[in-house]
Amino acid sequence: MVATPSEVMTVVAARMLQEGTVCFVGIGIPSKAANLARLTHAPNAVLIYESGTIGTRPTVLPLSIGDGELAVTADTVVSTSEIFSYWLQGGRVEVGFLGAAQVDRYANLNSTVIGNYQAPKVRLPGAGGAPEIAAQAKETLIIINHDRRKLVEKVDFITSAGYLDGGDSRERAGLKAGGPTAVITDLCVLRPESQTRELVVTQLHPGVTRERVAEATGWDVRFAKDLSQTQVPSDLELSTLRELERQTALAHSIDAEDKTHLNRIDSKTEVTRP
Amino acid sequence: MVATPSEVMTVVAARMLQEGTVCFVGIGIPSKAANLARLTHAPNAVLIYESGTIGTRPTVLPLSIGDGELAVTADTVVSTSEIFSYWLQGGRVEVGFLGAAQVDRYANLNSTVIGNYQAPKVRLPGAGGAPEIAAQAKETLIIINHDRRKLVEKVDFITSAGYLDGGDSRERAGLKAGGPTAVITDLCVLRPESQTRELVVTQLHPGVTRERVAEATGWDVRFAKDLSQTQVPSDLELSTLRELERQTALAHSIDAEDKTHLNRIDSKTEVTRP
Amino acid sequence: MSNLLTLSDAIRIHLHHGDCVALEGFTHLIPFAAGHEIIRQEKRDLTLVRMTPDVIFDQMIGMGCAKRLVFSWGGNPGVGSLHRLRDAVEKHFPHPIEIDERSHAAMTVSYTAAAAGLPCGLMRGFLGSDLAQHNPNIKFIDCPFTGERLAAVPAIRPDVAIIHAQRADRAGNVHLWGIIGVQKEIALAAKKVLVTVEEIVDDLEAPSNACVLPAWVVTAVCHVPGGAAPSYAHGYYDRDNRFYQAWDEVSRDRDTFQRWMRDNVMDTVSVRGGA
Amino acid sequence: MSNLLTLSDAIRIHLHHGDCVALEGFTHLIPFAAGHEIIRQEKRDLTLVRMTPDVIFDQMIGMGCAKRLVFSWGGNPGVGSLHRLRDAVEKHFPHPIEIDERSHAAMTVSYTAAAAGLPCGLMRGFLGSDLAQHNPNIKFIDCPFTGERLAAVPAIRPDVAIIHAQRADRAGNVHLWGIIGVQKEIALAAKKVLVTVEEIVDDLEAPSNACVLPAWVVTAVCHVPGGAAPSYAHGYYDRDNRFYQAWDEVSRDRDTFQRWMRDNVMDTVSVRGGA
Repeated sequence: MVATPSEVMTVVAARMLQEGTVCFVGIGIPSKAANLARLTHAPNAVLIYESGTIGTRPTVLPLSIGDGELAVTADTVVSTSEIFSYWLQGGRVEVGFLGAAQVDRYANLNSTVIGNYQAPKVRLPGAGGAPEIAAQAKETLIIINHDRRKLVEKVDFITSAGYLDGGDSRERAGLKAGGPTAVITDLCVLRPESQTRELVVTQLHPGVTRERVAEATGWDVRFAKDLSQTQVPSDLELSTLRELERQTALAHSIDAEDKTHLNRIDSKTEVTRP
Repeated sequence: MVATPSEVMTVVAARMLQEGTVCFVGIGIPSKAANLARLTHAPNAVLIYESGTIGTRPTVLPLSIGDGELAVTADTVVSTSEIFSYWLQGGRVEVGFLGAAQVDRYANLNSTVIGNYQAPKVRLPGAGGAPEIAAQAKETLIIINHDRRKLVEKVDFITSAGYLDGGDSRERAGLKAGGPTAVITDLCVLRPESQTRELVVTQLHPGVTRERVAEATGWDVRFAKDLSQTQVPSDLELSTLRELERQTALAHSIDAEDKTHLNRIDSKTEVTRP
Repeated sequence: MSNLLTLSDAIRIHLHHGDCVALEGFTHLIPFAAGHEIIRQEKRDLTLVRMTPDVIFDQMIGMGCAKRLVFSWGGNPGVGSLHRLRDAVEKHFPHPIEIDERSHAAMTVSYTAAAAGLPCGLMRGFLGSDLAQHNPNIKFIDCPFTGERLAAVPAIRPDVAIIHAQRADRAGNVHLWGIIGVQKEIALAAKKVLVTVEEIVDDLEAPSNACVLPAWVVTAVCHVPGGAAPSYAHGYYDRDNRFYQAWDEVSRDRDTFQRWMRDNVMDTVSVRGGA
Repeated sequence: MSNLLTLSDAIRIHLHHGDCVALEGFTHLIPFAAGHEIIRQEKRDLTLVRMTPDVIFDQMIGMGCAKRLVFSWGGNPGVGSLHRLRDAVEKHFPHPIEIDERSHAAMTVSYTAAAAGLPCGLMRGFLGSDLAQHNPNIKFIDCPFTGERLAAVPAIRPDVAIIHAQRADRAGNVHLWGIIGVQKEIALAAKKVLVTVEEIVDDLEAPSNACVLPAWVVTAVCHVPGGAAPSYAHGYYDRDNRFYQAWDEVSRDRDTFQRWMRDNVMDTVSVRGGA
């Protein structure tokens, strides 16, 4: 089996989740990676979703953060207030998985606006749970497609603090816990350098060159001295991932081309019992 | 039927609870009065106990604030944190029933110490929920046996604020809501005068003289101009109260003389399954 | 049941132009039918409050109900943008809207503070984030015991909160379960609470410590089966993920959106509740 | 079950002289057996934390375990005084103890703040009360939005929290129901959590949104049927009100108390947990 770049990214992210780890999971690739880890090397990883589900073991991936599948397979379901207070802020989360529209040289994340905040070029969905995940999880892993417009010198807006201006500026801002430990892209893995906290490429995915990474990065990216190669995804990893995606597509019967159901749905909304 | 002074006190307290009122209830006579109201003129009074039970309808009186009977008959049972935050502090409680060891001229309550706080003559149980009930219920009713050592010029310790030094001193201290509206004793009812906020006798129980009240009160108590007479407890009120007490005694099989069970109980504590 | 009303009566009587209204439900139990009724009754100048605006706020904003939006994540979950929300923010169509933007955690703290009768709540948050610079509703205080810098956010106390639940009993007590989100908090935070329910039952049969709202805190209960679709009601029906996907194209174009709203919301008969 | 221990092992391994230990349970599910094991193991200089000290703390204080008491209501519920507590405070017998006295609401705010990882919590409280003058752990701040004066209390983060619950499953997940008090809060507030349970079951069968503590937040589960008696365990046994009444006389006299403790606690065999 040959993995696509996106599959490699997911597999590499999954590998970073250790057995038994308590992980705060966002929807999309983070959720896919966390569940792949759970279905392969980390069966006892504890997955927490911000919708309030703790210890979820979904058999198919949720399309939304509050999917019923997450509730049914959870050890317990608490209020969203409690998730953010007792569980995330309470220091129970070891790893937070985050995506973003932009990540910069010092691993700051933007999911708010492209352009100026008051008159944005693109209005993005916004912060969600990210600022507190980035501040309170003991460690944050960032997953993002590698692209010059996404890996930028400086984010347009700091939604979630990484290492701010680098060095000890995160600590000086009063952020005690955590911080990003890796940015996983479809080309490589970047990690913050210990002193400067600047993201440097530490690992290249199979078939990816330094030149390609440099070209796709919005700053003059550096490469670690001990740059390593990503191990090719195993057959088990890939087949588990693909089966998970197949089951998910089946369960959600997702087909954006079929719009005939729109009327049906809305009439369901309006129907009342006599 | 002829009522005892204690029965009159309970009946008068019960009458003050209007139908549909949301009432925060303490154990003892407050609980007895609130349930008597519910079983007579106020079937839809909502009783809240600090143990977390909301809308309880006990068939027998609880001996403790966390009695199982309270949970079984409640509309819902929430955590004790939630009771104090969302329900009491959230402003949902219309009437708070309180007892105390001492109440003074300005309706301040002491349930902490007799004597000096650092070296008390008598160490009382302490505040419990009272300071916040007295501060946050829209209205507080105080029930206490009439005795010079209990109705005092000035309490040894203000556990729960009444009108502090009288006048507008409660408002000046930042206490926005409520305050005591009546002190119900086994002799009479006292209410705060509108300007001075000093407690004055407004209502005498059957057969009680002014002299007797004056003698049993620790300050030079005054009587309202329109002093009224307490209506004698009706047969329905009395029979309902006595039946409630009978059922309660039966259910709890309370008999302090029988101590043989002590060993039995403790061995139960220590027994383990093999 | 004393607090039973039809949905159209409940919205007409209890929600007014210019009100601050929260519609909550975290993906689960989103009160779509109530949102549609607000659109049909052409309520205007509303401050709309919701952690995750979702398609329902996209529709309300696109139809001109909103003056202001208080939120923390405004996307189409699992799909992408909310195009009507973006059009309002980026192009001021159908008119400009004000934005009061927080994080999820901050929204829950604001709801919780209001439910608890406090003027503000504390959290660890916003350190190093640009959000605090753009929002005067995020301030900082020092812990009086440790000196640690903590974020403070003001209570959110809407005029009206609207939620959808699985059940009410005939006395008007409400029970919801599954992903309960922040519904209890917003219900207790608001001055009035409207609840649409799937079903009215003789006995709630709610387990001990379930998420129950007693009748006396609920302003009105409306019997609206299907009232959360195309989101879902645990135990009743599933989320219509295909609707959410298809919404992306419907909402992208102003005319297509208007046509769809006319055919599917405006021209439909109001929901009639009844036990 | 990886976190299953006998009660005597759990106390020996996880509770140390000088620790701050909270035993919670609001009348219901009071961890009596664990308290007795602490007495038998002669743990000393403990800071004892509990909203309602009850008979269990009366016993622990009378047997000399306590250096300091953090509490909000120290009586024998429905009966009267806790005589051993009073003897310690009034007559310094068996030795003086320090008192850190709050109100119920303040205790819940301190637990909640700790569970939520905050150094302090806010409340409306203590205005006009003498408690604030005698307790440096009650301070006041001004709301940064409204200027209102609010009380602040510090988080209580015990070294060890001990609670009793109805059930655990074999994986060590814990479920309690009925009057749940502040058990979830104190469990999440503490550095270590010990839970004694009535029963160990294959499947918790906990309803959605029940009060459940996942195994990974619980330091140890001990199988101790009857571990809450003479308080009660909803669904298992009733409160022994007669014991509470009789305790008044047992505890009034120092020698009677000592004799009773020797016969009924000290000389009994330690509880052995085991699934």
